[in-house]
Amino acid sequence: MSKPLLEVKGLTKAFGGVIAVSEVDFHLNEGEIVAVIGPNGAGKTTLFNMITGVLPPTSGQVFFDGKEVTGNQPYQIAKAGITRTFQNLQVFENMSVIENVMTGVHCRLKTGFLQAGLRLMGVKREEQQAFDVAMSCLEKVGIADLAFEAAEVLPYGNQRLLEIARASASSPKLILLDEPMAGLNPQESRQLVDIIKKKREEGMSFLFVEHDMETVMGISDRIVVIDYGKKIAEGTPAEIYENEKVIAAYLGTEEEEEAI
Amino acid sequence: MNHSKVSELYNRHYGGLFLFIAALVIVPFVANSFLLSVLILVGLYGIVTTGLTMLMGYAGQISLGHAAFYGIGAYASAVMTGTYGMPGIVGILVGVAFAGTVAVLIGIPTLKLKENYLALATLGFGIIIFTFFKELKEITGGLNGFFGIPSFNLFGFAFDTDLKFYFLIWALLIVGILFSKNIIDSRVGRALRSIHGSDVAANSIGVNIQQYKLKVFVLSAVYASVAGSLYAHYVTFINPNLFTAMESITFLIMVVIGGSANIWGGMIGAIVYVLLNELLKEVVPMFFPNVGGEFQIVFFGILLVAILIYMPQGLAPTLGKVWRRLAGRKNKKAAVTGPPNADATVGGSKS
Amino acid sequence: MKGEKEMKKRMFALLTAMMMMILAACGGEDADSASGSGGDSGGEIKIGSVIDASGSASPLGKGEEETIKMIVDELNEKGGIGGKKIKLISIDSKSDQNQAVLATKKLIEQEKVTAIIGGTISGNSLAMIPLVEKAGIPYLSLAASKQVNNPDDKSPRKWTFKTAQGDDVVIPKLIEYLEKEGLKKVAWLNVANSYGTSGHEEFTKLADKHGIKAVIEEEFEATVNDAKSTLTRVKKAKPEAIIIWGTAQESAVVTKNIREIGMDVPVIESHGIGTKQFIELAGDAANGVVFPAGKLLVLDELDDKDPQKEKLVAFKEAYESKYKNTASTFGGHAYDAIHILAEAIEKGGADKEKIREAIEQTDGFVGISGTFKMSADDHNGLTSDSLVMVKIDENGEWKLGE
Amino acid sequence: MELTSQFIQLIFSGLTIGSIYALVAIGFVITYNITGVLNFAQGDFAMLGAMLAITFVSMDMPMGLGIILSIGIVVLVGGIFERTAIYPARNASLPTLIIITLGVAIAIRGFAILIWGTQPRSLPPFTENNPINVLNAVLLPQSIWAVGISLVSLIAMHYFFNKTFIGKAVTACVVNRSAARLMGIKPEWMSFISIAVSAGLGAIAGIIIAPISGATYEMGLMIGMKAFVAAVIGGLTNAPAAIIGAFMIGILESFTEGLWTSGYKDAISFALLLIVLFFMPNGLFAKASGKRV
Repeated sequence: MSKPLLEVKGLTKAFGGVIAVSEVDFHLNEGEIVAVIGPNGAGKTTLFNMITGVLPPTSGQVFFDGKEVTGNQPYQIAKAGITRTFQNLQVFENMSVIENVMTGVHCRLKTGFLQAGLRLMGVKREEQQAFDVAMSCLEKVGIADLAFEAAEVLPYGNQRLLEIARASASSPKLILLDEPMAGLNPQESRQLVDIIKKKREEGMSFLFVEHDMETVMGISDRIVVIDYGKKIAEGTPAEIYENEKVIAAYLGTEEEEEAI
Repeated sequence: MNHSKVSELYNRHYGGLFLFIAALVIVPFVANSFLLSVLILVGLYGIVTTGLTMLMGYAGQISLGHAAFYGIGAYASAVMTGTYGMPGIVGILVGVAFAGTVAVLIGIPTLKLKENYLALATLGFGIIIFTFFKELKEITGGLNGFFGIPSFNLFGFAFDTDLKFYFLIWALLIVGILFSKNIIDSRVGRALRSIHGSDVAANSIGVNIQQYKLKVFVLSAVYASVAGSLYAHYVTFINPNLFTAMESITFLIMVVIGGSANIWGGMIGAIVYVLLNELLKEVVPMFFPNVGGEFQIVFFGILLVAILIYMPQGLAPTLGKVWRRLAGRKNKKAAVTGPPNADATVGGSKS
Repeated sequence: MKGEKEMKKRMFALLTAMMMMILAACGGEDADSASGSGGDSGGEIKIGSVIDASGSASPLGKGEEETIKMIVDELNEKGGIGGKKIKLISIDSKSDQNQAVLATKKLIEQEKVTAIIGGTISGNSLAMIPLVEKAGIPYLSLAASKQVNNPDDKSPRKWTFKTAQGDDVVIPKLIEYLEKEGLKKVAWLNVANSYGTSGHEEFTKLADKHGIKAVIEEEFEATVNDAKSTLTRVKKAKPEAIIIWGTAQESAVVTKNIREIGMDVPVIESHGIGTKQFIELAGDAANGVVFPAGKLLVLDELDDKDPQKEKLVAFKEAYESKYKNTASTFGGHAYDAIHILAEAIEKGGADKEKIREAIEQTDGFVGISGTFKMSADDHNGLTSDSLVMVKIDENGEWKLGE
Repeated sequence: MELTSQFIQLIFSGLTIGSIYALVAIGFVITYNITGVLNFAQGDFAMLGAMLAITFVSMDMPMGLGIILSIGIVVLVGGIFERTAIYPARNASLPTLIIITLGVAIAIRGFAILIWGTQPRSLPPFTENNPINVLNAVLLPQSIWAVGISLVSLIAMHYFFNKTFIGKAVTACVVNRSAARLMGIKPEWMSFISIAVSAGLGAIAGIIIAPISGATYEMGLMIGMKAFVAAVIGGLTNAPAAIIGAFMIGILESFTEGLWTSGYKDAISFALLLIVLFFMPNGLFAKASGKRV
């Protein structure tokens, strides 16, 4: 692999005097699944928010697909090919399931106010296209039968799947998953792991934050460990598993029982 | 189950609409002309509230300043046709251009605000524009008002009777609603609704939320401006007091009682609002023959509160439910897809 | 899916039903009174009134509405006009232009009235005029603005008449007083609404001709709480007198403030303060204020030979015994309007054109606001003679100020 | 010298009006903090207070008693308003809640016409009202009353919310609703108290201004709007800042009128509102705290 898909250089975020993320470097190659782990409050979500443009970094750079995207707006980053899911679910509760995913196709379509309002030629075709893409995304996550339900009545696990379907609808190169397993039962977790693996085979890459070590160890190609805003280790699951710094800082303290 | 067609998602069948249009066409021939003028007013309000429904119900942005755009349209037409003797269409276009520009200028900073703060900012903006209507006396005639606005004339066809005006207004309203509905049932509509649903999520999948908010704000301003222009031609006399904060609030009341999560809600709200006022005028004196208009005011206030406490989503969804119950149908599907927040319940985008 | 399409159809049916409901609501009256429509066919004459009995103009409108009701009752007790009872349809326009327009349309097209009285404030009157002119209905406005009967844009006023003293009648009276008192450098303050601004326009037009100069011209809000800020500038301009053109509440605030900041120049105000509320609100500051007004206010001082005296006493007694309020000059406008109309109907019968002509020929009708002499050019028929200058004395009573 | 006296005069006028705005603005802030509702009926509580006091005084009741009685009644009205209109709709959307408070405002105005009519009414000044001369500017005892009473009420509010048990409970609800619930405080009950107290403050404002400008049934509208501006300038959640905002608006208005024209007075106040919202959304005096946009 020549150039990494995503490259993060010296990324730093300070809130007032508090430094939430400090000088973090890492990269992600095309087709990779990379996990970011660390104790609660280590700065993982802040890191995600900087990559996706929700928060402007205090310093440092983000490169995606060879271009610098530092400080871009979230919608610009989405157009560039990075989408995400949210730790606390952000499903559009005022829409049906299929419409949620069709909204995800947004940046692949062109219809504007005037074309839409006048229902000009092409609108209908685009609608059908959005519908087809959305349906196939729903099928891939296995909730196509719920397409016409209101999103807000979906059970928690299905809402997680819906978010992933929505994030993948625009065929992004990279999807960021913020604690995708939180709140899922073991069966749902396994289902999600399968979906992620299948999507990877289609060429998508994943960067994700997760506490469930079983999942992390199971599907990650590499793991980045963050503590107190700093990167303290990076490597394959096997390397991380044996890294003493990680064990001391993280596995050894908070998540003892889960880790070993 | 074979969900392969988008047409199953959005109801784009117009059978019901034709029925409604047929009723609109019949009304003038069975109603007296007072009713006609009431309906003209309803139609004018309906145009404003349809635009406002797009802004509030779909994009989730509140405005307490739309009387300003209504007024801009009215004064643009008054000045263009009354002062400069231009054709009516010029007045409307100037109003649209003016209102649109003002909406862009004010929308860029204002639409970054949320909820209560947005409400107060738009309220303030409306009051500032009102002050200009009042103080720019050379142009607007100030508080003395602007009189002598000619009746509306489109390419030589004069809309000089209530009947002609009625058809003009309601045709425009129906076109306006269909235009809005087309937008709602498209990529643009989903983008707008996604902002209402979750703006961070909308942003993260590529929706430029500031731009969409601004565009829908401009759209609603244009609707209001067109209605204002036609209103000026209809009454031929306008003054700044028609465009106060209270008028903006009246528009908001119509949208909310109609039900903002439904594109027909704005029109329903306008009908109900005017109907309620007229009804109170008839009914209150029957029970309290010796009291004046104040009793109507009291009743109106209380009814407003009661409606909203019992139907916080406005009348449109509730009317649908009542109707279904009356018809004795238990529509299981609708029960699932028709929660209060979704616009699925009646006449809306989902079917 | 199909069920919901069905549902949508029903939704539209429901909308249609709602339209029918309005129809019923607005048209119901029409159906009930169909036999009486046409104005006079049922042995009665329908007269409509559109008055701001609520809303911001209601301090004026309330008295007007009550007066009209009272006079109509009186006339009917006497057997009506020419043997026909009067049916009054009174609509409250709530100080709102749209309400006034709708009410007028309702009176014309649904109730089919023979004549209309009303339009408490100028804005509402001006909005009503195009409708009555188009429909050809005799209309008597109660509002003051000169635009009502003598518009700048020369739009038609064939059917429109006015019983209130307009600015073109009141301002000359004011100027006359200023000249007599030798007050040449005055401060002009008017309330920021059409009442105040149209007074201002007329004043500007006339003042120069009479060598009167406004050294400072200011506006104040109708909702003013404290005008001392504005008055600091007035004080600096050192006027010989201050003219305040507004209605009771805001004028009272300004009048109080003038005295509070220690200015003791004469204060001259408009006929809009001719209510007891002004004196009550302004307290001692009201003392010494001079204003032009109808003779109703100084009834006791009027010469017994004054042609109006008898009418004024009768009106005041009748009104005050029936309602708990004091009779006001605004009620007086309504009194004059209904009586002029009644006389015209007496002459012209139920024919609108004949009624119009009869109103236009009103000559020597003695009313509350003065003696009316109308003509094709003058649809008001009042002159400055109908006014007197009233002074509020040290006991807070109205006295003749001339 | 003349400029100085004009300047002082303008400040006096500004402070008098500012004190009225302050009382109503505090009511907004309290209500908003506890319930999240922008109460458009707040100004109408002022109107009710003024009208009731005028009625009692005209019935030859001693003024002090009349005033206390009218404040009490308005507090009660505020409480009823909370129970019947705000509480049942507490989960409704923002526009719905705004319209509900507007509906109540409309109804209150209607009742006021029904009871008191539409004529303006006045209340005698609290004490002899002979102007006091300060450097050629005039200060009225009633203005001193206005500023004094509003400051005393504000200090009393401060005491109430920081020192008394009920007050602390209310404050706790603002800070952390669920924690307050764990301590056995019912947030629903606090909403009741906060709106009742706000109504009382509004009543005081109305009673203070009645001798200055008279009272009409529709006086609440403009007072309410201006108090909104004051509250937003202060950040909408910060009571002391809202007071400063109120006095600023009062003084800004009096200077606009005194040095320029009264026609643009409202526009200037609301332009300030927009500037604050755009550039300092946490209010003019914000400490970098919660995000408002």
